[in-house]
Amino acid sequence: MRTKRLKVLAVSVLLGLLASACAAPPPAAAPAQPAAPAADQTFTVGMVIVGPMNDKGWNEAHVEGTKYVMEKMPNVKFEYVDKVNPGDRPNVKGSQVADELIAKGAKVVIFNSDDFKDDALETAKKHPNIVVIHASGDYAWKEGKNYKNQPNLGNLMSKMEPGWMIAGCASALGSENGKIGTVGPLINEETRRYASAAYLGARYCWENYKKRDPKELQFKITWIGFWFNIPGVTLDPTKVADDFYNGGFDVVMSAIDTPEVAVQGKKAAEAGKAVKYHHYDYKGGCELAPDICLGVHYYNWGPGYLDIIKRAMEGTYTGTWTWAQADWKDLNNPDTSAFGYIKGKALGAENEKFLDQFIKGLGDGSIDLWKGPLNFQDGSVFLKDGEKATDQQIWYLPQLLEGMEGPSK
Amino acid sequence: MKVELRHIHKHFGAVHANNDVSLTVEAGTIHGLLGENGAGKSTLVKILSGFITRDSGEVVLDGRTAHIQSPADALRYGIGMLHQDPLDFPPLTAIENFMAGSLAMRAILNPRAAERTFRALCAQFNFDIDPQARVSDLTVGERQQLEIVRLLANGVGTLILDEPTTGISASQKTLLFEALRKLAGEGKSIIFVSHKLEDVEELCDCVTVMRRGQVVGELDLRADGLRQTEGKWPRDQHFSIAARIVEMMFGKELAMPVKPPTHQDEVILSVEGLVLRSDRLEMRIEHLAVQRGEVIGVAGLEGSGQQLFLMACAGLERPAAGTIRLADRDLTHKPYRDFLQAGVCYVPADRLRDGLISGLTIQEHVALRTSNRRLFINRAAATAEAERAIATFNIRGRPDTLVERLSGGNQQRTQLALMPSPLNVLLMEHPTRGLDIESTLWVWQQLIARCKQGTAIVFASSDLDEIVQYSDRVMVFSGGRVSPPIAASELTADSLGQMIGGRF
Amino acid sequence: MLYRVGAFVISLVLIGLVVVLSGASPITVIGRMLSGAFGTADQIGRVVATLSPLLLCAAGLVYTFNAGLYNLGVEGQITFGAIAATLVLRLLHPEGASASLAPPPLTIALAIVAGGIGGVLWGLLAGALHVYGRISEIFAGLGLNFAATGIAIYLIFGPWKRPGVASLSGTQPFDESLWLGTFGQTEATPVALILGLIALAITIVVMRNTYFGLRLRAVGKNLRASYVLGVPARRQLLSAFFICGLFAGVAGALQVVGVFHRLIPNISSNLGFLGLLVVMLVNFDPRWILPVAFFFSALNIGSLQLPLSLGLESSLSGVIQGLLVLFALIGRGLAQRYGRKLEH
Amino acid sequence: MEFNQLLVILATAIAAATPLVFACIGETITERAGVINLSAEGTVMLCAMVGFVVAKATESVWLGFVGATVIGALIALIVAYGTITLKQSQIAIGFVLALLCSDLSAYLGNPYVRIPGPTVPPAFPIPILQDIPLIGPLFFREGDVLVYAGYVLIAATWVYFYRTRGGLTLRAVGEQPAAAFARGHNVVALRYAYTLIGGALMGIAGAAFSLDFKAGWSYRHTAGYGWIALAIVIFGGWNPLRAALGAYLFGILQSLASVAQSAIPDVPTQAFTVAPFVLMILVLVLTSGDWLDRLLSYLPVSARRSLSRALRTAPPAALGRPFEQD
Repeated sequence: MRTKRLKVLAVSVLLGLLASACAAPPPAAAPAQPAAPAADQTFTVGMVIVGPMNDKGWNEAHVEGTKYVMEKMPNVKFEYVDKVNPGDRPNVKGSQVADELIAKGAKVVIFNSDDFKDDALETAKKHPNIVVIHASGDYAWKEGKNYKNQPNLGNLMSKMEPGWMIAGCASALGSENGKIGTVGPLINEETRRYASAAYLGARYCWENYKKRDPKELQFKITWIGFWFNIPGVTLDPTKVADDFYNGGFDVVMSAIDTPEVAVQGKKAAEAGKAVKYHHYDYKGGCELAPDICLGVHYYNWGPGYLDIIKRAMEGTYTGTWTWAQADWKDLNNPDTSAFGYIKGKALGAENEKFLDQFIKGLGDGSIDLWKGPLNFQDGSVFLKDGEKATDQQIWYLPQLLEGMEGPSK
Repeated sequence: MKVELRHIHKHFGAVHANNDVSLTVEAGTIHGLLGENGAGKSTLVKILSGFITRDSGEVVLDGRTAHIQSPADALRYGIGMLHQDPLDFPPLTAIENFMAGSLAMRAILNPRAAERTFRALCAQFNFDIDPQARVSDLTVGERQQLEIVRLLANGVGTLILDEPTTGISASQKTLLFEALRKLAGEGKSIIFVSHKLEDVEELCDCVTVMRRGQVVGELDLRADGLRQTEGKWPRDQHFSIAARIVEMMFGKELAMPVKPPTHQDEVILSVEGLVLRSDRLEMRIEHLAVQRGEVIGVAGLEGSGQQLFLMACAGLERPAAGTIRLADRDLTHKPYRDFLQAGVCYVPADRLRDGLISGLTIQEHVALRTSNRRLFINRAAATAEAERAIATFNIRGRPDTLVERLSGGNQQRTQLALMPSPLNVLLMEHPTRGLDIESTLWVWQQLIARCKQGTAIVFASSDLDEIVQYSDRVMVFSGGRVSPPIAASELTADSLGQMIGGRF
Repeated sequence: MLYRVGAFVISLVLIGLVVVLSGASPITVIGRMLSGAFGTADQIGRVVATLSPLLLCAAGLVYTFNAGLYNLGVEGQITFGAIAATLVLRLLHPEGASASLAPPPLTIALAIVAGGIGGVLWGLLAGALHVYGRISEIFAGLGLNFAATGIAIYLIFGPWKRPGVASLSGTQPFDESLWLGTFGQTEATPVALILGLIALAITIVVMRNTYFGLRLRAVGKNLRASYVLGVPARRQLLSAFFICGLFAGVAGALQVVGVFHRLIPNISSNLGFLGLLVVMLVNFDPRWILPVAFFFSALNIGSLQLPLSLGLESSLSGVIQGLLVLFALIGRGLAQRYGRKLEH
Repeated sequence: MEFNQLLVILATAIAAATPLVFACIGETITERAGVINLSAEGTVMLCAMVGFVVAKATESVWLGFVGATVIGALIALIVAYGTITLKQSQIAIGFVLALLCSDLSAYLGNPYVRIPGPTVPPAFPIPILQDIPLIGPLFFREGDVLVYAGYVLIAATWVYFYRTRGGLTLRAVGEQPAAAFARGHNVVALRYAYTLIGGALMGIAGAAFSLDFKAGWSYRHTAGYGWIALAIVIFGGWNPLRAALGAYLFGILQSLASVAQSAIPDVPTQAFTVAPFVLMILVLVLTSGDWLDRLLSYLPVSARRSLSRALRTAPPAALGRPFEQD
């Protein structure tokens, strides 16, 4: 009997709570007014972030980009929800988070991962008056394979392939034994073209600057299965990095969102191993272990976001596919370049010269590595002799290239 | 060591398990402690060995008051107890068991030294135990030997043995007795709790008999004289020792049979060449044929195999050999379900463990028993049914009373109420344990009514009066031996006592 | 009573303490979470969308708990149900095909049925290991959870991967014709809610009014005595696993057709574990599941507001749920230990 | 791949299994006393967080370990109080704590995600021992203080279990508490003590992750390892040596998964992640039934004894059951 009374009590408390919640003033439903606010009004942008926002990698680079925007446009405010992935937030979908952000007043919603392509589309359809930006992805690319005619959905992606070539080049220059390992995320078109670009850069510099036989170059990639570690689901990048360092790979490149490669490299170096790493995504990547860092190619999302948000505020944005280019005159210019490159201490003065040469060549077009003859990993022909790859061929790269180790699919 | 227990009292709820019990065991003697189940002897030795704390009274060792609150205390005073089910660690090896809890051991084990001690002690008593054998692979006798050796290595001055001769072989028994005599010879005091008259006669110097929580007599077997505590027993030299003990244990006279004849000619339950085995017992029942309406009483001290036998007849225990037939159906090795369908019902002694389900109400029990192929419980019908049962069986409770809230007697009434009808064979343990006289009479009224309807009843009881009063025939179990059924009218207190003590 | 209320109060105090420790005000947090759960139709819809599978799981767990079993394998049963449902959807609507081989409603129905069957298989596997292999259902269940997730990941990575993409983000979403209909624009699907409520209603009726439920409780409370009283104990235990697997599997199928519209590695979304907490909190009594499950769902949805502007972690909802259940258990223990002494 | 590199990879895999070793040994000790601490998943994770935070705040790695140890023991204290004193289900309490502590770590550890913090000093080889062929490079070259402490722990636990009076008592308490009580042991106090010790070791395991082998703290940093530890304890048959072996094997399996990806792309790498659990069930199936005994009974006594000792991994008989003193 006693327990019964307790339960009655508990439930009435509960119901009371619920009732008071329902009695609360009905919150404003997503106001779907066209976006043309006065300059003094805050303009809210929502950002759906796939991983932790302070990951010293991909996600933090996006957050840096938003800071840039806020600096330039003080009336813009960002709302973030991070760790939006089924491992970290079970039963939460990107589109749900977008709904929340829109309910909070966001006029622009940015999805920061390729994995959100379905969510971005769903959100764009559900909220036709909201500008939805999918960072990476190709749904707004008219010439692409997956064009969806959704005017309020746009794509923004830095054209990082040359960045990867520089990274590959620096790694090859930094490697003594020609064994370069890459800790890769998951296998898709983006990661395939990135890894391949890195390989092309590495091979070029190995052959042309180091004057070594490309056959001596071992370029291996191990995919962990996601952009970052989800315990029990992905391979543990800590382990994968360790295995590279211990397996005789003297340079390990990170292609994932999080800094395990740097952390483990630091440990290995402290234990007396002659190893170096190449970071990715985040500007400050070399600070994790400066002495063994070859360099970092990082995203500079700020200018791209600024442009889109400006246009969204004016109400003139319509979904476009933007493959933002680097500013080859000033690669690290925060206002103009879509990505940047910072050389690491471990590169060495002589190699720096080579790398500068390489960057210059990429910038003026004298070095074009997407040029035949190139074969796919299975030996089939990708580009015939002298043939240049189109944007589509690069974007939708179906396989890794010949000479690379690691699964393509 | 001289052990004196003075004016020990112990209550368990309403039960006065030890009522002003005093007992003196001289150093260098083997002292038998006898009594029926529930007489309070287990409680007494558990108090001495620290398992149970007494309500009042005093333990005096070699003239000094001892403060025993836990087994650890008792061990420190040099009191060791050998439990009926050896309290050891089956997955460990013999030598590990020997070392476990040993006071002599240092923080770092020295198995070699321990093994030397162990072997020396074993040799002393002609025990043959492989130190590396797992205890789970040893026989009950060997486990006992192991315990004795272990306790001795701990330097006990007083050794308590609870029913040590059940489940061990004759040769092991000889070894045990020799060892005990030897220990007594060394000045240790030994308390020997047993049922078996012949063992007591053979071994003990002195016997104390308990009944209903009190000491009812003491007997110095060496002097062959009878010291009386109650003074109502005549000094008659014709009484054998065993007869005197039986008398003290069970009372002088048995009640008269009161059961009307109800048996019919048809044999309902028959058993041929039944062999039953448990960890401790192996027994064989050559032939038994129970007729419809007949009541078979199963006498014997608890743990002599009665439960095993009843459960085998109920289909809850697989016989090692032999057949069980119900009317003309062979039910040997058939699943329990078939026994139920054939109209067999088993009413266990431990009501809340085996018979009723704590947490369910009377009404739910009734529903559980009457459930058939229907899906839904008809609440009203179930309540009505439960109310009828409550009225019929005079249960003090409501349909929604949880069974664990009922008193023992009312739990028993509930068990009876749950018996299906019609019923061919009813197998019961202690039908009236814990019931007052009125209830006992009432219960048997119900049971006899069942007999008249053709139900055969086989029941085990530790109450000899009940056995004689209500049985047509009586079987006696003693340490794995089973007597053939004897007509209740032919039994005398003495013959029954002797049989229970293992003489037949 | 005293102890239970006391324990409840302590858990509330501790929750407050945890919130304060992270530098926030409990009142703000409560307000934010409430408005996050019931602020908009979308949010209420989401609460309902979480509630539906949670009801199914909790209802299923009532059977196993009442049979005296800790079915920690419920997560795996959800996952395997989801896998089975995905299999049927893929068979009936092959990738690249323009239309299903069966009408969409039938396809969805078949997928849900398949989910139930999948859950039953996984549940019975745990049950068989327990009943016949004498393996603790706890460890069998936990192991099978990981095994089911492993299978799901293998399929997502291998045979069922999106064209050209080997990612844990899941399989290719199904055609929209195969999505369960929703209440308006929200994510709550009537079918899921109805199934959840039906499962719960059935469970309440079964536990209260049927012989099956009575026998189940008997087995759970005293296996031996119920066997002696003629209850087929093994069959009863296996039935409990069967039903729990069935409900959990259906929940898994609903996650596929109603929520994610594809198979993802964490398709069970910890709903099984949440269900375990719910049923433990209500002390295995199905009548209280609805309010508690509703409260838990609201917490989970409302907690999404915490990172927004408060900068707190959403896992506060889990902390609240965990503390409530922990102290409910401790309160129960205190009442059993000291409450009786007071009575005497 | 060269043999030496393989050795180094294996050695690092072995070293990286150190936190699991601590967790498995801790859980083994607790379970040997008859208590299942099902909270392992949450304990390890919360302690990883606390260890990191304390180390960061005090700039002392070792204080971090102390903090983690204390928290691990505190969680174990809740388990002990709830299950030993209040006699609630070990499963219920442990399970709730597993979920609760995981969430608590995520909630309270949020400000500390991915910031650099102090770490255990780097690896160093052990003189002399490192030159033993095979054993040296595998065990004594790639380890740091914790790795070697792990070896000491394994050895010490084994010695304690099988060579000391305390260890014998511990095993006794888990097998037959009533008998241990009869022999004068305070079963309740012992169970409390061993539950706390086990919890403390799991706390160290957590800190070993966040201050060494997965340095730093991130959301659900050690997710999965607690459950894996529970599985390995069963796989190891409640024997510290075998449990440690299981932990090392798991580490090697994980490395295999990454090394094997390009070599054998047909085997899904997830197979390696799930392996410990499937193995655990298999071990249980093999050792729980009667059939092993029946099979062994055909063998001669001497062979039977050693074989049964090698194969039989029955759990402590009183595992999971409260001790009722009458």
